[in-house]
Amino acid sequence: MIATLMAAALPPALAEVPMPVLVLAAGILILLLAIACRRSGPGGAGSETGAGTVAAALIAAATLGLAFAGLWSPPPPQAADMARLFAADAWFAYGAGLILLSSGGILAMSWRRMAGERADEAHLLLLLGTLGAIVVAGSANAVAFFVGLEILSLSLLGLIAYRPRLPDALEAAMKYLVLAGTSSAILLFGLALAYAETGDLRFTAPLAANPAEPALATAATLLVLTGLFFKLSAAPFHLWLADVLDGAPIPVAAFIAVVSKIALFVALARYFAMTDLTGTALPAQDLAVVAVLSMVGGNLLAFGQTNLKRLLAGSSIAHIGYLLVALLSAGPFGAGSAAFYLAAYAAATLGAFAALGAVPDHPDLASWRGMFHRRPAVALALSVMLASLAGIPPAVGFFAKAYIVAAGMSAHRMVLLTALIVSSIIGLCYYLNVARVMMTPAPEAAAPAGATLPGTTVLLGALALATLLVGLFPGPLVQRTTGLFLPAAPGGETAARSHDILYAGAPPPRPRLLR
Amino acid sequence: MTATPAQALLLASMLFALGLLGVLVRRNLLFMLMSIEIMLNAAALAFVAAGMRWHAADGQVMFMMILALAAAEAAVGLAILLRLHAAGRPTLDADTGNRLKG
Amino acid sequence: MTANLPFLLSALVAVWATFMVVTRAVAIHALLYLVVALLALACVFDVLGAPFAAILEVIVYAGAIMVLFVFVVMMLNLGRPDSLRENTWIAPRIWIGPGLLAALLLAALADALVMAAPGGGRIAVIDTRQVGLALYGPYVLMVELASFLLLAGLVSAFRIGRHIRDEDAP
Amino acid sequence: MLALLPPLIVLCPLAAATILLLSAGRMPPPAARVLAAGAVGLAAALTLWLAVLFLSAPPPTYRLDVVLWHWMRVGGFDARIAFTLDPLSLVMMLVVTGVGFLIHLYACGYMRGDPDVARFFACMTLFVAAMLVLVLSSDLLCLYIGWEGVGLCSYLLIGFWYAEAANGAAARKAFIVTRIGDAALLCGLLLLATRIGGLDIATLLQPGHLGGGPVAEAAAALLLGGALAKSAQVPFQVWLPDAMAGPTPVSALIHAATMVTAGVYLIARLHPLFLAAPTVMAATAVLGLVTLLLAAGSALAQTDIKRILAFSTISQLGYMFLALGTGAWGAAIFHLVTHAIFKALLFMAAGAVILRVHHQQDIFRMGGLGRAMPGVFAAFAAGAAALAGLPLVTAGFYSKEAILQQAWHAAPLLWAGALLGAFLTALYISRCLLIVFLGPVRTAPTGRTEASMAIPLAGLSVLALTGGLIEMPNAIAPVHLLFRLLAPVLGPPTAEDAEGGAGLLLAGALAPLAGIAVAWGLWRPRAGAIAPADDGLARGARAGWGFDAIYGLLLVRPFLALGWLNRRDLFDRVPDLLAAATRWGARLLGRMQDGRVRRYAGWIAAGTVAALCLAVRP
Amino acid sequence: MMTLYGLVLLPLLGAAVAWLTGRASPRAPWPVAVATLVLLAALLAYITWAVPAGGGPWLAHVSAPWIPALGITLRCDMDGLSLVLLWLTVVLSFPCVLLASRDIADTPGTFHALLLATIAGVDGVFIATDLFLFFFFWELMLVPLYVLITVWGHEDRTRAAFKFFLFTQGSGLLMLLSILGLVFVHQHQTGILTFDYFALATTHLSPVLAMGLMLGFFVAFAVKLPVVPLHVWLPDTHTQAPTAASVLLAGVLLKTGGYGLIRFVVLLFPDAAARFAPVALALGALGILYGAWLSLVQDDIKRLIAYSSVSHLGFVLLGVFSASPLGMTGAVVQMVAHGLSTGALFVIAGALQDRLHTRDMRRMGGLWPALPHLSSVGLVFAIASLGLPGLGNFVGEFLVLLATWRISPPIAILGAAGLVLSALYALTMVGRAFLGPPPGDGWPALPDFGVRHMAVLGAAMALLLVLGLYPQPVLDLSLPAPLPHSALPWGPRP
Repeated sequence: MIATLMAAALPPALAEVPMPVLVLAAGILILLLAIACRRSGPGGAGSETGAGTVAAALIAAATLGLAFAGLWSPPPPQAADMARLFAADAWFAYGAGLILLSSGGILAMSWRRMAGERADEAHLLLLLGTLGAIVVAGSANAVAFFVGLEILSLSLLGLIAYRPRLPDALEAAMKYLVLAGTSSAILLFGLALAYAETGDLRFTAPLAANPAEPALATAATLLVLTGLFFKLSAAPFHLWLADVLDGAPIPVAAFIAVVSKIALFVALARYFAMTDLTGTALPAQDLAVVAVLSMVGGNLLAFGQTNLKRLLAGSSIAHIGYLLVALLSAGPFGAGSAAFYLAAYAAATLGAFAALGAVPDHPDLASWRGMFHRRPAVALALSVMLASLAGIPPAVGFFAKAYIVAAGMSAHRMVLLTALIVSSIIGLCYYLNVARVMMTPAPEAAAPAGATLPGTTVLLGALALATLLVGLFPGPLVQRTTGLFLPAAPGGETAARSHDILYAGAPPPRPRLLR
Repeated sequence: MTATPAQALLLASMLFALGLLGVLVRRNLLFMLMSIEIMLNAAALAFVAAGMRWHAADGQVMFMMILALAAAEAAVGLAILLRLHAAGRPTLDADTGNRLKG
Repeated sequence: MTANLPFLLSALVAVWATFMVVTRAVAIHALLYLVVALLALACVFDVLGAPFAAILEVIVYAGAIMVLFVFVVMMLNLGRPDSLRENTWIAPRIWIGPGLLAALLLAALADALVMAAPGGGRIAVIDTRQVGLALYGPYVLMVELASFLLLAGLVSAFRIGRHIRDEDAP
Repeated sequence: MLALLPPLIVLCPLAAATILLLSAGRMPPPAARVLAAGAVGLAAALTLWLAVLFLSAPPPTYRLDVVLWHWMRVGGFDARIAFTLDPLSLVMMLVVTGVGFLIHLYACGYMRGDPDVARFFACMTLFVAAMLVLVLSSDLLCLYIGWEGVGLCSYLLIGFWYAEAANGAAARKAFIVTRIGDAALLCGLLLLATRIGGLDIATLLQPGHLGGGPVAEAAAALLLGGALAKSAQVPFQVWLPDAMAGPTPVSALIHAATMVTAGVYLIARLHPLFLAAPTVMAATAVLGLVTLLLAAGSALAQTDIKRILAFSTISQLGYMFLALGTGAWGAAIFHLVTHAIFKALLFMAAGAVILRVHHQQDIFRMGGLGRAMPGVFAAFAAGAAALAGLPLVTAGFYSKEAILQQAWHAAPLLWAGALLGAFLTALYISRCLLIVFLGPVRTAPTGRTEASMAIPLAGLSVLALTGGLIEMPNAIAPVHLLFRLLAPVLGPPTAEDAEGGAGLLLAGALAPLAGIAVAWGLWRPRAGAIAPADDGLARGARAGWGFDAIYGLLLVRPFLALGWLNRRDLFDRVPDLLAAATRWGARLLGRMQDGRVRRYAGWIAAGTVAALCLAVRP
Repeated sequence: MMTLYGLVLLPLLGAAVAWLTGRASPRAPWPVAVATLVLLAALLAYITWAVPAGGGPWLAHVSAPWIPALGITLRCDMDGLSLVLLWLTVVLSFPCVLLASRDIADTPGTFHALLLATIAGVDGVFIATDLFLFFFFWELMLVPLYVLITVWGHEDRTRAAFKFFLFTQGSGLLMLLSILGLVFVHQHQTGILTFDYFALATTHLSPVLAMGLMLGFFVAFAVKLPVVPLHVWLPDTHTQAPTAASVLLAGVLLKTGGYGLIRFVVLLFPDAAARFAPVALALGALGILYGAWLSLVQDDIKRLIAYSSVSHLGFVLLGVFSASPLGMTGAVVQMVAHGLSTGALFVIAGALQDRLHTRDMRRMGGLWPALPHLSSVGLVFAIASLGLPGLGNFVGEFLVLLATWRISPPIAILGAAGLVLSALYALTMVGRAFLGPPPGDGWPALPDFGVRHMAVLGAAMALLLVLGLYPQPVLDLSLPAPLPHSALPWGPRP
């Protein structure tokens, strides 16, 4: 109701904006004001009171909560198709919901992790990053996408180097800066070429504009893909991820691995909403190659790691590969399975990082020996998360992966599925290895000091419970994720075709590989 | 006749390639940042050129967004650079002194 | 052809200056070349009928951002040893791979541009008014979002750059 | 009543075995002895009663079927646990329980002082039960239970003194060699079951049910394989000499009287099948002859008294197979019966000797024992005479004569070989007798033979001498009690050729006498040391003609060596290879992340350029 | 009949209780586990008696929606085959808990919880008739077992557990592909998206497609069974697993492979299976001989038993692919008998390891006087495992060989040759471990089996005897229920 009221009270220019974006923007401003007031207040800039941090955290939490509630506000009136900046459809709502929940989780993780450094700016940057992510997820226009992406990037830079006295953090920020800048430039160039080809700035693959001579459109698509893949850290654009996750604080690493990737994946799916990804035509082929490379490469990378953060980086790369398989499986289940998998991936990865955060400063696998004896709850939670990532029942990852395989199967993506299976087996090795290390008794009974923070505990518990419960009863979530992905604009033959691809009911494509 | 959008796009491509070359070749972070600026600039040029083709202002709007990004990124990048310089990497060499690898 | 001359000239200057930027060993030289390149680009913008962009290019890019770079170069206090080291870092051998990559990229893009040449209608000037209308019409939200972009950059830069001189302070 | 008795007879030893097994060694040895001997004695008594009942009021077809329960009935295959009582099984039961009882009685004395006597008797009684199942079964699959059961008991009893590694090896060898035959037998059963749909013997043997031709030949050959292995015939004979590692009562019961004759029983039981397979019949006869000659030759060179008897058993079984191969089913069974008696007697006498001379088994270390143990000497002599086939006064003469006659009618060459065998038999058993019981004393015997051992010796001695009188050649007296009894099963006895009968009889009588005479010439008691012959021929004969060595070289060693080479499992290397490849890939990818941001940018650029180049100019 | 769910839920509940009580007292979980098993047995007995007389081959059925959007239901059905294997599971759980897990000192609560969870998963596998539910249980049962091996296993447990998990999970993914392929082909034909076993069985498949889909299933089950080239996980796993897990693995988990072959390969793809049969038969014979051959040359007693399992389960493969009720029932009997005999052998091997702290038979020998009860039981089960007639193994092997002979005598002959080899390794094991002279200066005083062990193993032996001499009830039950519309490979049920 509040949302309705707010929508009514807004100036008409803002009416088009999805409610969460508005709420976040407002929250950012309030937080900014609060920080400014406090800094200029009697305590001055030097006061390192926890109260300020708590207040900032509360504001941030309230903002995220309200934004989440705002997802249920009536969809804003849609402007004319060409000029539309945002697509506040179900797909966006789902992605934004995941982003907001994940951000909330990260907030829970980080609300005292940053202590020692001022945490209020972290909350501000977190909100900014979330805003960017949501804009990315909801953008229907290249400008909006680009701006959202850069908000995300820049706040990430601040978050990565949040403790700039740590050389690792600085180095990670430097790498992210250089590579994100390069990839942004490539992306922009691609967008420019697409604009040159089609004349409109809709955020969609420009292949359909001039079918007779698609070279420019193709080049544009590929350049945009490079930018997207970089942010998604799909192989071979993945090399930064391990270093950056390694150098960044754990909540930030979680933010990069979860929020940023969800946003980019949602955008990627939207980018190809009007494109036929069923065949082996060009963008599909490119995506397929990247998917295979990501699955195999990511899992291999993680396989060789002894640092848990870097291991999770590899795992994250591989999961992007799985998601790409889902995206490429343009059948009745493709979008649904991708959405489902996004949720499973987000929960599990977030949980894994939260577990890492529960035993801070021990990213080295060897120091996790005997964790089942020393911190059984944390070890159990991490095991559940890893099981989910590995696709082992009863964690939700099991059904999620099976769902993707189902989608792939229904779209006859046999090569991709083969790669998926092979890489899953490689993946099992290292997930199991972590579990094993935690099960082996520690040589000395040196329990790490420090109890888990309450926020992390609650988060871990909630995530583990959710992972198991949804794993056992995936029905409702499947229901929720079905039919999310409506094409942004019906127009011409392409849209109709993609409509066919995305929905059940239409006759399924003739089985090719199996016949 | 005057310049065509295609020519402008070609120019943008060349600048873009040169910027990429700079990123790939230079070890000094300062030069890397400059090269990135070049690439961004090339993209901006491409947008403007594309806007020319369609007689629309959208290209220039995008140009302005890129400008904002370039400014913000330069600020953050230079801050990181200074910090690195102060934190014991005075040569600003991107290749040596890396602790995150493997 | 003659009508095309300003464009060609500015383009040549831009490419040449950019090439110099990439190949210079001394940072300040490179920066100056970059300014030249940006100015040349401003000319190109003007030729292309985007006077507003040209002006912004000069003011914001060449003026503001480059000055920022110059300040930083000053702060870094680079000297002769740095340029000597820089020279060893850009020995000819290491240009091969990146050069090949860049050439291939250029070739591919040029190929695409030639094969699917965007139709070249007459170039009409899009003046500041039109840009302003677009900016504050359909794209007004983007302007507002851009403020958040700048805010993010601001907070990040502030966070990173604070206490830069007293590394050991808490 | 009649129908109740066969299961009851099987149950007696089985119950005893179960009780002995479950008591788990807690039962005091005397109780164990009484229980075992009592159970088998009860079985023997019941069998006698059964025999009396059966013979006094035979069922109309001389056959009584006792179906206990359906074993398996699935998919058109039907097997039952069922017994058939007919003259053949009755004779076999009499042998098994009768001789078995005497041997149990003997074992009570022989095993006195062994701490594990309960285990011993458990296995012995179990053996009797299994053997009874074997001879009573009306279904081949049910028979197979007994068939394998006796093999198992044989294994357990050969390796009874398990602390000696050699005993265990001998037991394993016995089990496995017979198991090879069992596998062949099983294949035969599979073939028959596939053809007939069941393994009921009566159904199987109904004329025209199986027909002749290759199927019958194959089935008969496979069954023959099982019989050869069980009965230690060439080429499976290698296990029996080693099986002498078991206690002597075991040798007497299992490896002389009963189990080894199971093969003979099987073929006799299934003779219509073999009649339909002439090639297999011929092979049976030839293999029997070869076995009997080879084993007799080996027996001649042995120095161990039990091994002499073991080879002798192989040789005598060869006679039975010869008889079977020539279609003389009755003669084979007749020889089976007499052989069970006299060979058990010989073993038990030998056992008595061995006990008295401190478990010395080398005959060249014995000598002159006749004076110290006249009773045992007499028993051994009676057994030896029966084995040698001393004319007219011994059981062995009559049974062997029946075989010789039949062999002559089948093929004179077979007869000649068998006659040579008879000569050799007399030769080697006389050698044994002369060296062990006559001449100077080399090892002084101590103690005395117990009554429980003496009584069976005496009883069997009498039987060994007179048992043959139930069946005589026409040339001597037309007594055909056994053949007539078995006629409902084995068919009417073949008409004897009257004219040749007397001559053959004479030849058959002279051969053993000649053997004894030669033996006297060679090994008559004399002063001074005697030593076994040690030339190449003797060594070869002593080693069983090198079969063991050949098998070891050709089969066992290569098999084990290859297995040893592949001990780590070839296929197990594949996952290792995959793991190595994965590790290699991981290292490679890890090396890509060398921390240099330019390199990373290079990969991004390379990916983009590759995609572009491939896409724009495909 | 909702009680079918109880078969899965009850052990899970017991697992939770065992885990919770284990945190309070290390002595508590064991009675909880025993009580759970007793309840489970009672429940199964109730289910067995509650079967309506003459109600057709399917004895019980239950269904509930699970993921309606994908046509996935919680459908469970039970036929005689399931019932037999469920009983085997329950029966074999008792030795696991009664004999092997009592002495677990390290977090017994977790141990018993995992054990019970494994049992729950296995129960689920045996009754699930929704293909996705089946796959769920199939994967689920691995997890607790993996942990059991990793934590409570022997010296090289990590590698072994890894191999076990990777092989089964990897092949499971292949099965998932096949399941989904079948589902989508069915959807393509009928427009109905369902994972229901009975519905999917009506799918018409082209020969090539059927073969491909069948192979996916086959590989998964072949890994589990195991079939020879895919058996490499088994020796390591069995060797390194703690005794209870070894028993459960050998006794029950391998049977899920055989069950799957019957239910989801031969019945679901009768034509493809028939065409594949020659290969499968050859693989079966290879397995029999290869397993026995390698079993013979092992020094590690658990490894020897493990390879003997490979050999024995080759018969199951033969039986299943003989495409006859004879072979099928033979395979089931063989599975049950192998579960009992090999399970008991693993108990014995585990007890030996507990006492001697080695599994190396070169360091054993002459144990009979020192451990008369243990040795005699070992001998008895070794004999059972070599297929002595009168014991359950023989019935299975004979029926399988008979069925095989009908279609391929040479394969049957090879199988029979395997019987010779089985005698060889079984007796070698007995000879090396229990008989012969003791090494060095004899054995110190070792604790022999007590009443508990003797009673449980005696019960197992009695069951084997009953199975060997009166297998008819199992034979009648174990023929898998035919699918309602399609004929069994061998025509109508006899």
